[in-house]
Amino acid sequence: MIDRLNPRLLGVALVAIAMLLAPVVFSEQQYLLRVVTTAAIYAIAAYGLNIILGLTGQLSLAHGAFFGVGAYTVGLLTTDRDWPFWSAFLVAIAATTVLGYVSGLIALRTQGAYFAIFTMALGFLIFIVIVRWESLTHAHSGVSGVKFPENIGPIDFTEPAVMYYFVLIFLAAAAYTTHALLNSNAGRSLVAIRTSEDLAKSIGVNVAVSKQLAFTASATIAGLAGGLFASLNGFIGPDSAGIDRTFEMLLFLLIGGLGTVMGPLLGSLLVAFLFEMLQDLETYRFIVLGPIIVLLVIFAPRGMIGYLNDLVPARFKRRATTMPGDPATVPVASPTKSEVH
Amino acid sequence: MIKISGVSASYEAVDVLHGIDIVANDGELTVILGANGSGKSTLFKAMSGVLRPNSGQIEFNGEDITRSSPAAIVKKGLAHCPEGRHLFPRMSVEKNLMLGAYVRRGDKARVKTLLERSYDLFPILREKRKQAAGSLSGGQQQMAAIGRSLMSDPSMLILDEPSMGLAPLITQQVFETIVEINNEGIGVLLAEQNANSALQIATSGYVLAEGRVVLSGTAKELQSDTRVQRAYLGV
Amino acid sequence: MTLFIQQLANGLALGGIYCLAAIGLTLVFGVLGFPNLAHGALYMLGAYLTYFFLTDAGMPYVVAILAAAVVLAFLGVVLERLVFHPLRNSPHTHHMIATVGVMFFLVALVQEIWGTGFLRMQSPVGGQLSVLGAQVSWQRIIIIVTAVVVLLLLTWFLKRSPHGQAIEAIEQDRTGAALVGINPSMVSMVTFAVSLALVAIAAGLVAPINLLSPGMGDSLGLTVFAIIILGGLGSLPGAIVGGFSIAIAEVMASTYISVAAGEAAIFVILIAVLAIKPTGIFGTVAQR
Amino acid sequence: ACGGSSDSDDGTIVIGYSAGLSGGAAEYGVNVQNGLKMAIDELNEEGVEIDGKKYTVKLESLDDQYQPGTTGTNVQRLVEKEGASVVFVPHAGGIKAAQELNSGRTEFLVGAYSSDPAILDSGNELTVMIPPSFDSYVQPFIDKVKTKDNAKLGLMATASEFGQEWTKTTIEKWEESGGEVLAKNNIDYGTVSDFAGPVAKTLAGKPDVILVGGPSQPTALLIEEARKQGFKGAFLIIDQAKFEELEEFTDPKNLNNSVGIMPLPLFDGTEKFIADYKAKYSSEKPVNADIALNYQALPIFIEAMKIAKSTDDPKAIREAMGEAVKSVNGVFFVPDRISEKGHLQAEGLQAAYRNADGEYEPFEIEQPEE
Amino acid sequence: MLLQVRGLGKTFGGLDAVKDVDVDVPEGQITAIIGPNGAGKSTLFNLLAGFYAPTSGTVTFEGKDITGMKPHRTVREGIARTFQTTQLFENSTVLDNVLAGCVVRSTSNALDAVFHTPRHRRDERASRAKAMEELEFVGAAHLADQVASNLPQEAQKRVSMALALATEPRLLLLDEPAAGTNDEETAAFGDLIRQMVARGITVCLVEHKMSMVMNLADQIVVLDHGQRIAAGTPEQIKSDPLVIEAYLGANNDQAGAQS
Ligand SMILES: Nc1ncnc2c1ncn2[C@@H]1O[C@H](COP(=O)(O)OP(=O)(O)OP(=O)(O)O)[C@@H](O)[C@H]1O
Ligand SMILES: Nc1ncnc2c1ncn2[C@@H]1O[C@H](COP(=O)(O)OP(=O)(O)OP(=O)(O)O)[C@@H](O)[C@H]1O
Ligand SMILES: [Mg+2]
Ligand SMILES: [Mg+2]
Repeated sequence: MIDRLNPRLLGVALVAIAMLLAPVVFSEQQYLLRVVTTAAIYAIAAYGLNIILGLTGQLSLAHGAFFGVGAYTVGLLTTDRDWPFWSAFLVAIAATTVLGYVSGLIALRTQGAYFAIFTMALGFLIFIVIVRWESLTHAHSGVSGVKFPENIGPIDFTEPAVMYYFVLIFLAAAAYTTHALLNSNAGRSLVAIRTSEDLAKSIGVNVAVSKQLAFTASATIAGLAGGLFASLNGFIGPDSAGIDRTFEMLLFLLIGGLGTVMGPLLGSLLVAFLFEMLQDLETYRFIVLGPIIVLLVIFAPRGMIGYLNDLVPARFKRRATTMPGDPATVPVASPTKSEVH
Repeated sequence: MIKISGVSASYEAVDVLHGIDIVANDGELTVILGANGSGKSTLFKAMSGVLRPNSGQIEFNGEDITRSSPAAIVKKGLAHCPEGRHLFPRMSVEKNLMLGAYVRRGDKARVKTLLERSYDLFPILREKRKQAAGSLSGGQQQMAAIGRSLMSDPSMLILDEPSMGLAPLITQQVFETIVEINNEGIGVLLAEQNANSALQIATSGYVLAEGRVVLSGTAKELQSDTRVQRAYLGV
Repeated sequence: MTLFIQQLANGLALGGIYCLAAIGLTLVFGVLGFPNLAHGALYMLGAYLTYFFLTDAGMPYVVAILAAAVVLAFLGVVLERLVFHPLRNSPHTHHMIATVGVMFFLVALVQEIWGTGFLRMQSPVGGQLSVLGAQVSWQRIIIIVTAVVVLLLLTWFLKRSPHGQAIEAIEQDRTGAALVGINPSMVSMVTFAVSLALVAIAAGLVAPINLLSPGMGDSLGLTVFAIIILGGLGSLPGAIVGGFSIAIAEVMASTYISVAAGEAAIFVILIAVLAIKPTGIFGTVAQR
Repeated sequence: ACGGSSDSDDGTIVIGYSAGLSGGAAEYGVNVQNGLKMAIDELNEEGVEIDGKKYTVKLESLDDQYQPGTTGTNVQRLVEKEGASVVFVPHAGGIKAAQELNSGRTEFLVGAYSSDPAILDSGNELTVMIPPSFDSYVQPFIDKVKTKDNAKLGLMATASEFGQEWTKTTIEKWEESGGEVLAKNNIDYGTVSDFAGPVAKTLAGKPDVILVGGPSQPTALLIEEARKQGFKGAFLIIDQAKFEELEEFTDPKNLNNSVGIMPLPLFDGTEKFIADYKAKYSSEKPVNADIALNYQALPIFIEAMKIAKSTDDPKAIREAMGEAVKSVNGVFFVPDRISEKGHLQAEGLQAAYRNADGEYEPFEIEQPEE
Repeated sequence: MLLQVRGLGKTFGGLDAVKDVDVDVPEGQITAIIGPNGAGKSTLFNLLAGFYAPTSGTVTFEGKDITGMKPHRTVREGIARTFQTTQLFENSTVLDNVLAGCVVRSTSNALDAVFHTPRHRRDERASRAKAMEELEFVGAAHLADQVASNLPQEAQKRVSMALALATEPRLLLLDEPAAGTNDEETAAFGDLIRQMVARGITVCLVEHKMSMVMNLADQIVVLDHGQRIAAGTPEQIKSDPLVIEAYLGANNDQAGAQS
């Protein structure tokens, strides 16, 4: 019986149970719950990045800026405009969607490293707007007093555990959507683009439109995560839109496993955990963290998921292959093939 | 002379070659036959240092090159025109050819002669010398790859399916050239699906199957071997 | 008018700084296939090393810069061996993250050694020159001149030696490069060494008009990426044109429009150029 | 929620601290940290006794790299895990993030080290503002350097929030007094590669006075550049930059004809502190007001705990501050009262004008009424 | 006529890669396109499939003008292709490769997948069945779980055909399907192509192996320097002096060697 259990499913179930129980486990240490909630929000954003980078193979470095736009939209609307959270949240999602769509129109004309740096510039431009358009954004002063979601009936969102579960819903949705996408035609089209644009065209994939959709969707998800972040923290500053955000998310994604269903989540949790642990090292922590990152990239290049996958007994791998497009074992944008040592 | 003894090689977990023994002499034309996936290209990669064998030994002109880098091996005079061409797609044809002479770059006059030889061999390349190699037609790329491997002025040349994608006229020409090169004293090791033409010009040959040498002999012997006739000569 | 000339001179000096920093980056792009995000941190390290050799070891200015260049060149070889060589067959995203790891490490390391504070390196060449009413310090003139000389030397080196083509070849097809006799590892190492030596020289020259701090590389980072992309990746003339035009645009926009416009100028130009020519000014074919 | 009491039971008072301790702008964070540490070491040496029980004071520091989001997480960790009921934060963004937390989410006292009065305007009841408000400097500074009615003011303070707020207030008051203000030219001192361009631009407007200031060291460089380019007028230096540090980074002559906060050594009775500090940290660097103000603020909190007979009730501690502030010694600008909103105040604050001969001319700064 | 090409032209910076070419591809037949290297055969295919936009001329498919139509739409119209250098999704399994080819014919979208609608499930089942069917058809079903890049060339070629077939084409453009295969394998590919025609798929073929072309083609079009220099049945072409001179060579023993 036991040996018929698929370790993959078992793993997913364990993670799900652990996530559900977090507020109980951390009931005495609320700050850990906050760490996990924050990690979960970043994980949601990482799922967004996963769509454009993990699936479609386009390295977008504007992701942190989209996250910031979502955060600022919720922040400014609920404070300066005194909107309720819920409508501000919807507007944040809509706003990042539009922004993502419009920037995608230009950005996706470029390719490879050009696309990466282009989006980096775009992100920086958004950052400059936030820092310099003081009358709108309060620049460096940031936005204080961002609202929690208003109560729905007896559900009180100021309760950390409630907020956590609220975030968890989106996280689960993001993970599930990734899973569904990977097993769908839409996902296959994206993965096809990642591997070879020409070949993708030849099987009828509308490369331009698919990329545009993927980019827009990734921006939407980043905006959503940003909105949650603003509400959770109550205060946001320009740093929430900075390039550092993007690199953090990228780190989560790579460490978790690019293009996988569980990668963004596991990566975010692991790195959050690592950051927490290393806090005690104070200023030495980057001396440790830097090499850890390098080692992870060298020795677990396919992320934790790739690493765990290698542990899965071969008989389950067969099933894995019938999980189409599951690119747990697929690196992004295949490098020049080479056997040179 | 190249001498391969007991070479085994694999890709990650997949074992492809199992103890291959082959000798190719200077000035001779040795042909390697074998069905698809029998390991011809893998064997060539091991010779040129692109793939490191698990065991066995490769000797070139009496020197052990089993663990040498591809760069060192080319320098010693063993050139490899690989399957899949491996041109530099965004460089011009001429730059590709000139890079072929990377290990001979000191001798400008010789390089010039070599370049002219490649152009004479494939006049279309002279016409297209400014064009990016990646935008050539398939056959033109194959010509560029052969030309590039000749540019290193080798004493032994490994050609992996040189006729692939070439028009019949050009194929004939290429075979004639191979013979010509061979006559100049350069040893040639040739993998070719066009077994008929290959055996016609070859001195000796080996037949690979599933990573093992299953037959070997002079070209004449192989041509008259019934098994070879059935499998490769369509008789 | 004097203001314009003054700002033009300032723009040129800034352009020199940008160029010196950008060319090293462009070089390594060829072998990494991706911009080296630790470049800013290496620049910072170069400045600190120059400071160390100048102030603590008491070397003359030029010797100190060269010593820093040698140390960084060596570090380049070490980095290539330890970090990038093992990653040679990995996708470029991995390189990028690895460079972020290196960046974290270097910044933290410098902080542990030299502390968090600002350091000032005295300019060994004082004084200034009056050009048509504009004041330009000698240090800035040295920067411009060195930038031009280094660029010319490098262009000459890459044209004359096979090294430039070898870098290109490796970037386009590693196996093909090996088969024509290029040693990819050797070329990578040499490229890293040259690139890092260049960045050390840039830092050593700029340090006297700037301050040393562990974060001094950050500001340069984004701008320099914008420059090499603007010019076209891997293109040396591109880095030069990009460096000077962006510097002048930055200075002029902040002079005649606003400081925010100056900050944004770089990125607005970049976006505008790429929207029209997605491969940069001198870029020919799209990168993978 | 309240500060974990488990730690204080075995006699430890944890003081939390979250600031940028690594990366580019860490020096300031480290300075403040040293000031706090020094105070704590002295307290422990003397012995701390609260409600008949002995305590050791301990500083728990976390690095937030000046990112308010991280400050939030850090503060919560300090409060809930380490059991701190007082957390020092020396940057406005982080202070605001902390204030979000202690207005309902979790309870602790913010030791806010920022001279931006805005941090008190939010009405947060558990904030104590440590340094003098910069508001009090602006008018006296203007009075010092504005020599003619329609004098022109150039604006080159740093682009951080703090610099922007300073700029705003200065513009307001400058215009009120009939002066002219040139285009805003705030640049980010941390990221600008070369000050020559921005300086040339500002000088083109022919200013009589230039508002400058950010971290001292780049400020010194900027002042030097302006002098090189021929600026003869006065500098109005915001309180983030310190004369004693500026002197180290540029030829002090360049600083003549400037107004700014007074160098710490010029205040009466600071020699011992400065000497002690330099000895303790074997530091060659100038000892500035940031260090001193935090050094002397921390004991007030401990004193308040003694009075409140509690180490973990932030409200009670805050209430006792009014009493505590009276019985604590300090270095300079030793507070003797705390305002309604939570501002530590004192008489006798001075600023300084550095005259054409390079001498400092001190003058009085009034504390604001609330 | 399934496909009608009229006056088609494509220039690359001054070079006429294809010039004023007329081709008619009758339904249910095999049309071969031959010509020297660089004659413009692959370029012609790229024009038909929409990878290049023609500089002049028209392409009509099933009576519909498809000139300049983008590839994703020509595939939808029913034109599939393979590439001269075999292209596959290298790191994916063979089955996943072919499944990707089913995308264009399925009607369910991303939302269906997210909500796991019946349409999605139906589609998934159908795609899977279709993919396995095509793999069986090309004789690569036993390789379904293998990673594509690890396969020998010949197997990769088969998979690439299955991938193209999965898009349910009416017209299949094959660019050198037999390059790099030995005579036996070439013959097998010939059989496979015949079976495709038997299924009602029209095939258009570029190939340098004359044994295959002469055996297989119903009609042959010859290109040289971008222009059509001859067209006709294999018998006509074999003896066309223009073709012999430009392409086959006088010593044309290859052409009939293995018939
Ligand atoms: N990169 C690779 N990874 C894994 N397996 C490989 C790789 N390359 C080749 N193989 C396998 O190794 C075996 C031998 O391949 P090789 O290319 O050497 O054969 P070959 O005789 O040259 O065939 P062909 O006629 O197709 O060129 C084949 O089964 C192939 O699937
Ligand atoms: N993108 C391009 N830019 C410039 N020239 C090109 C481009 N693509 C093809 N060409 C040129 O157009 C001509 C036709 O090329 P094409 O690939 O169509 O030839 P082909 O008939 O398929 O030849 P082969 O049998 O060798 O594959 C060649 O001379 C080639 O160099
Ligand atoms: Mg082969
Ligand atoms: Mg072709």
